[in-house]
Amino acid sequence: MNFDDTAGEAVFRAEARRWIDANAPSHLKAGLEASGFGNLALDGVDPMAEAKAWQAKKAAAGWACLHWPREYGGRGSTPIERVIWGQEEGVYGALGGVFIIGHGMCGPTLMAFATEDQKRRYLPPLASGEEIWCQLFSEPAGGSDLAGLRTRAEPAADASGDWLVNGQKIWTSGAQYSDFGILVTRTDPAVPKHKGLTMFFLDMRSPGIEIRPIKQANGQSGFNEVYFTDVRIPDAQRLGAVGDGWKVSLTTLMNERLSIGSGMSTGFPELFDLCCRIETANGLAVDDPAVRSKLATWAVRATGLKYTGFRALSALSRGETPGPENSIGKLVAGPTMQEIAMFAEDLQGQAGVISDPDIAAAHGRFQAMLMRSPATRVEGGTDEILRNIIAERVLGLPPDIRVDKDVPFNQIPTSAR
Amino acid sequence: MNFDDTAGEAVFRAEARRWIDANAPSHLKAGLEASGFGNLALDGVDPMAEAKAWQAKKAAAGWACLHWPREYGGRGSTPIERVIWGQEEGVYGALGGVFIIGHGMCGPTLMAFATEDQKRRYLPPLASGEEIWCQLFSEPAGGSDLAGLRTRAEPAADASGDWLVNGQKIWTSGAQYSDFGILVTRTDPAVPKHKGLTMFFLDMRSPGIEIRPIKQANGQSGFNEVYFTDVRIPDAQRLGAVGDGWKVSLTTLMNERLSIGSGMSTGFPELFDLCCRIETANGLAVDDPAVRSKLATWAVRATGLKYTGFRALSALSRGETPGPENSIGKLVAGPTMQEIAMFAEDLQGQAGVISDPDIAAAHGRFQAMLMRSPATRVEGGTDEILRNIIAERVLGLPPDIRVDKDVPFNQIPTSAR
Amino acid sequence: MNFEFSDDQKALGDQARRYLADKCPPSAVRAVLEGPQTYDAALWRGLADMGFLGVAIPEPYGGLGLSYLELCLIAEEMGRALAPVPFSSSVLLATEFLLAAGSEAQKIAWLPRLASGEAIGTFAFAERPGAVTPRTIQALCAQGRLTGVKLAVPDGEIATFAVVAARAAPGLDARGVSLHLVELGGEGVTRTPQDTIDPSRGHAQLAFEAAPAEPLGAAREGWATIERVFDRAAVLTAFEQIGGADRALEMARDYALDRMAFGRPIGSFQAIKHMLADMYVSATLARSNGYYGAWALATGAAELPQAAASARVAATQAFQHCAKNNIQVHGGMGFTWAFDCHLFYRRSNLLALNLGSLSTWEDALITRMRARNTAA
Amino acid sequence: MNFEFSDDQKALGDQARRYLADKCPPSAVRAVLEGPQTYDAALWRGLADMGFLGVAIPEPYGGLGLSYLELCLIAEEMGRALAPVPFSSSVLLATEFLLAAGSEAQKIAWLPRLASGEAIGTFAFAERPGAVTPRTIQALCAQGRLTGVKLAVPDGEIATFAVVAARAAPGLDARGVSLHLVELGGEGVTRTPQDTIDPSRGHAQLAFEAAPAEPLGAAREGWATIERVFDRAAVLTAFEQIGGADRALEMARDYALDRMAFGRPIGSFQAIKHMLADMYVSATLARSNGYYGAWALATGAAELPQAAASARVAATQAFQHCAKNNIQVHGGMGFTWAFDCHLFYRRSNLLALNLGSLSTWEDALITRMRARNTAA
Repeated sequence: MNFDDTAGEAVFRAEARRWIDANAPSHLKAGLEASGFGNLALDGVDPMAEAKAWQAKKAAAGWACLHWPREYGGRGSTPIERVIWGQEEGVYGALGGVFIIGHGMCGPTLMAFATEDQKRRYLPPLASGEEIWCQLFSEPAGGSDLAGLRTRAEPAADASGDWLVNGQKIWTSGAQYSDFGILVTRTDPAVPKHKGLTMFFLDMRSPGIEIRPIKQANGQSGFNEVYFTDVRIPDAQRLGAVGDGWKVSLTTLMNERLSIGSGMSTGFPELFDLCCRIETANGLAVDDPAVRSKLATWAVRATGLKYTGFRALSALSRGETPGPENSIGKLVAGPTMQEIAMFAEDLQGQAGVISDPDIAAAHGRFQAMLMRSPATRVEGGTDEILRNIIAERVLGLPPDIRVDKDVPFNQIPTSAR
Repeated sequence: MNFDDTAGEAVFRAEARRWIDANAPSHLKAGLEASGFGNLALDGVDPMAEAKAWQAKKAAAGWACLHWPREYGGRGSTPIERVIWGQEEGVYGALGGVFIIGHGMCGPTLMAFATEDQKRRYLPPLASGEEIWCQLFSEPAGGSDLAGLRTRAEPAADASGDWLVNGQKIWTSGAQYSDFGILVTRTDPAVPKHKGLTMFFLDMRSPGIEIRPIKQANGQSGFNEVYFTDVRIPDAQRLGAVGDGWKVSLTTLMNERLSIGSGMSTGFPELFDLCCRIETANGLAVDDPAVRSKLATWAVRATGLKYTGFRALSALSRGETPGPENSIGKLVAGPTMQEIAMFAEDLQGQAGVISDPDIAAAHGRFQAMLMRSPATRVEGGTDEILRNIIAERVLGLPPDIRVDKDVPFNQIPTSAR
Repeated sequence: MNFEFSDDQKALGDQARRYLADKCPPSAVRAVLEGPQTYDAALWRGLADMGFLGVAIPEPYGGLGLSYLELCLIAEEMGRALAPVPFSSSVLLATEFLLAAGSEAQKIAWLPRLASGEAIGTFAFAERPGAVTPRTIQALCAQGRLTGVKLAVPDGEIATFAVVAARAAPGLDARGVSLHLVELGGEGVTRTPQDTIDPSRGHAQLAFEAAPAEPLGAAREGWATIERVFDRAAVLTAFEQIGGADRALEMARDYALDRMAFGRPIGSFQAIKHMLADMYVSATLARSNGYYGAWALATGAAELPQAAASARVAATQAFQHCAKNNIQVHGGMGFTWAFDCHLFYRRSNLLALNLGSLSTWEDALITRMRARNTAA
Repeated sequence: MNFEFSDDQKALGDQARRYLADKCPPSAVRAVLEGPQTYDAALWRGLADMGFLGVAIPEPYGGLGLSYLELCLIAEEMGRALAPVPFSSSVLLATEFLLAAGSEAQKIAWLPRLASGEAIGTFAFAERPGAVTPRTIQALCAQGRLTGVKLAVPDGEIATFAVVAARAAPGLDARGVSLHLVELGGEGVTRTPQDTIDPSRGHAQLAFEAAPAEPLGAAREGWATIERVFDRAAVLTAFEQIGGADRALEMARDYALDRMAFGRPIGSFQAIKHMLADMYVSATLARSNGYYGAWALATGAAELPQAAASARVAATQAFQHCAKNNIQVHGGMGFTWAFDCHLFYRRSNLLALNLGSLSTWEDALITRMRARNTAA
């Protein structure tokens, strides 16, 4: 048992490190280190321009989307090499936030369901960051019930074979700056809900698309509502067969859960650091037995997640698929971060109410955690959905009773009262 | 807002106290105070004989089953008078353990569904403790699904109109010393499960009844299995119409939840007392901030339950029905007692493993709590059933999806694999 | 046994609920949350006209002269409505400090104006992050001039005066702490608004530079007075938290009944049902502990210190629990600015810190239980 | 990155699992729980024949000379099978004390007999209820004679010898504590069996009255040795707890799949599904922390004190959590003597106390994290 690279891994790490040292935008390092919770603290620069520049530079040198095939703009690397690259890229990886969905979800979906010509046209600029993609799945009425979506796609009246899309999507990250998007629609409301869906990709500048940012509870706006009015999509941009949209979207969602679940932050290191600097009525917080007894439970969750990740990496390193243990990541990290944020406020006392980063302890990090953590417990699968997934896929327990399973979508009740 | 009796309540309390001071079996006081968890620590006496003697004495003086009508052996008291009596009877109330089910569940059921002659025959000796009753509802296959019971009652082949009962009951308290029992059976397996039940009462000495004690996880045996083989019951002992058994049993169950839910012990006072006597590495436990921070949450649960009870008493005192807040009693007390038992062991360290009452701290009270508390979280409704009840009856949320609702009982799947 | 509010008291509470439902809908809270003003001045005047600001102030000083029980029920409605007004600072703290330690002249000068809402008072306490203990009070006050900095003072920007904890000379002990009444409009006072986790309630840093200050209560009795007043405020604030918890639970319940997923109301899933049941449990425990505190406060019982801590601990846990899970029940929509869930989440975390943290009160509860050597 | 047991190590673990499944079914645990004997002697001999008792003992001393990683996996299987044998006392503690502090002569005298199971060792530590600290060690040992009383000594009734903590003279400091090796069959030793919450593992009070004792390790180094050995035992015991937690989770899962209520498997109700998912989460966190401890133990890393505490805390929480909820999932049947749920519940609470309580380890974890000034 050891944490060392294999010989091959060591060679790869050294090569990656050399290139990064020579080429990374070191002038952004400080700002990136101070950044957190999805907002980059980069003063005086255009984050999007910097992000695209770094991605283009990586692509030119063959360091973009490492696990993708070379012909699509990747490097054909192994999963463990991808992880090693991430470790070496470090804080500069934060620049890639705008590409996560395109690289993590849209790319794999195109790879699996687009034509060869389409892959050669769209994947390389996606890998190089020249074109940005978004994902249009969630809807206001859907929530955890993703397949309950209502956005309609119908054959255009003319003989073009095109589809006309009408409806609304929600929680779309990056819609405002995306060039393309993958879109799941309902093409047949008369069959059970999972059977009547069809997936497309489309140009986000198509006529009839309106994008409105969603203001979040914490005041930020990381998501959008996207409205579709007679948006025309050529049939050639269909991904998978008509009616196969659910199967296609599962490809994307599996990738989403993976990318979101791994390496989640719990906020424990930050809390521990605070406890070494702040005082309770019993002296320095970390010396207060009451504080220590609370810290211990969070500490073993943090180390537990860390070493669960290491177990997964070891599997990758051996060329195996990681076990189901990774599915606990977000379920543990989300509520833990919320508990930690509340306790960190508690330690700060009256001063804990101050959210101004220039005044609050730890640059207002805990106040930001407090206001952001509720979203972590919901996005990409609520705590309750994640428990269902663990119970069903890991422990093999039966699915919930499904009253809408074999019911035509347009006959599923939509109102309780 | 005050805790004082009304004038009328004060008069009643004084009268009760006078009579108890003059008549209670004071020679048992010490032993009763040392008793706990359903087992009486009475050395050198026959608990049953003492219990019956005290109950008979109370009945003779009109202090038995206070809220029952006088003609059935009660006193026709108000609910609050019943509570005041309980407060004054104090530890001597523990002697009445063997009568709880008869007085709390069987009596009310007879009162509601038996004939006038039957009530005059059976209620007075039930009130006076001369005859003991038990309740035969739960079955091995039933569990939380009470109505899923399988014990059959079929008309006897002869023309007697009698019923023949075959099957098995479980978790029957006091079956071994009961004279009579109320029994719910399935008389029609071809209709949905709630519709095919019928309630009877029967002589527990009837031929064909076999009683086997159940050894519990904590080594005690408070319950029995009761087997029925062609047990004959006259139709005159039917309670309610054929097929109305579920409706009838709800009368009993409502009373069960009430009697079990009220005044539940959390073990907090005992834990607090231990913390004032035992040392941690940081000194006396109650002075250890780590201990205090854990105690606080349990403390407010204990006071919360106590004053929730006072709110209910105030309602009774005003002649009103207590609100739904009482439904939280067992749901809070059960898990709290288990947490407290585990923490009390933790405080005792290695010595905490010792269960011998003569050696262990607090006479092994916490080791007994540890081993008994799992039952508290299950008996008379599991934590999960109680949450359902609060969600549905208090908060008005929808019932669970019921796949067996309209299915004939004999067509409900009984095996998962 | 009459462990319940009287019908008259309940009627007053209902009146306050109706008034606030009409005058203080969520839109009014948002107006302060999103707007430039730090409180709802019109609502404040309205509450004064209703007499709600002087409920427990004796009639000779311009109040209604009712008991703390009535004030508890008013506080509960303020919490339920998330009223964006300086109620907790001015009514629950400043008024109580004057009643507990004010000279007759100070009472005559200020209580009528506090009851009429014409004056707003607050309490300036914390000077640095961490638990506030006597040793953290380092503001100095000599010859009637006070110098020091107090941070995150609720309503510090709009208050007419502040009760300020300070010392006559540098030191660390509790006996060195005295209280002072400082008019914030006067010289030597600089107010700097501070962004907080709940912008629907204004907070400001107060910097005192030789600001004129008059003593409030006997010198060196400051800390004892603070503890006495905090016990009262803890009970009253607990009712504010109980009101908020109940409302958050109702919101979650209503949404669970209306919102459909997988062809059924989400409130028919056990995960949601049991989450709501647990919210009901903590809200009920908080209310019953609150009654305990209200009884002790109104009857001046010796249990007050323990009862106040019980009420404060249970109410803080309940409001944070219900507000947090109200968002969870609402799912993604609960995290939008447009839904009201975050208003309750913000307030629950603000009230958990105003008046001292949960962990501080947890520690105090057991210390006090031990002092009384009673375990509930 | 190779944060995983090797295939050879896993094969050894599988071998142990198969052996125990065959030789140590629940009925074997019940035989000790309900019978007069305090351990399963036949199983003990069998385990010795398999070499499982000397896994980490160097070959010169009659062991297999394998690493602690192999011993972790054996311990996991012992926990999964609830093996009613003195494994934790003799292999995880007594053997480790000899390896850590024994003289060459003592090693030669005892290690081969421990490896062969012919001798059973244990550790006599606690003298009174409460956390064991240096000041609670008051047994005295002078001129090779030890006097004092140790309570609830695991396997005290059957052990050949005990490692006993005592002082040369009355005192309170850690430096005053020394370790001694006492043969329990000899004069001056009275063993009194004690009923415990888990009768499947025998415990006894050991009363020493001028019992012959030889020093184990340098005088006054006792407490330091205890801390060093406890760190190792904490990791190994964590695996015993991890094995028990996994098995309890499996039992609950299987029952939830088979047991029908309301016409469906109870495992189809979210209340049960989510209870099981949470059990899986804590079992997984415990296993990953256990790996961390195993790595630190096997590589002699400087993180061992912190890693050991992490493994111990997570494993104790997980086993207690899984064993407790295993009963809850089984409902009433789970509380019968006939079902095996209580065997795991009893063991989970026993192991939580052997080797020092959870709260003690929680405190140690953060103290050690601070010492390393690392926060995972």
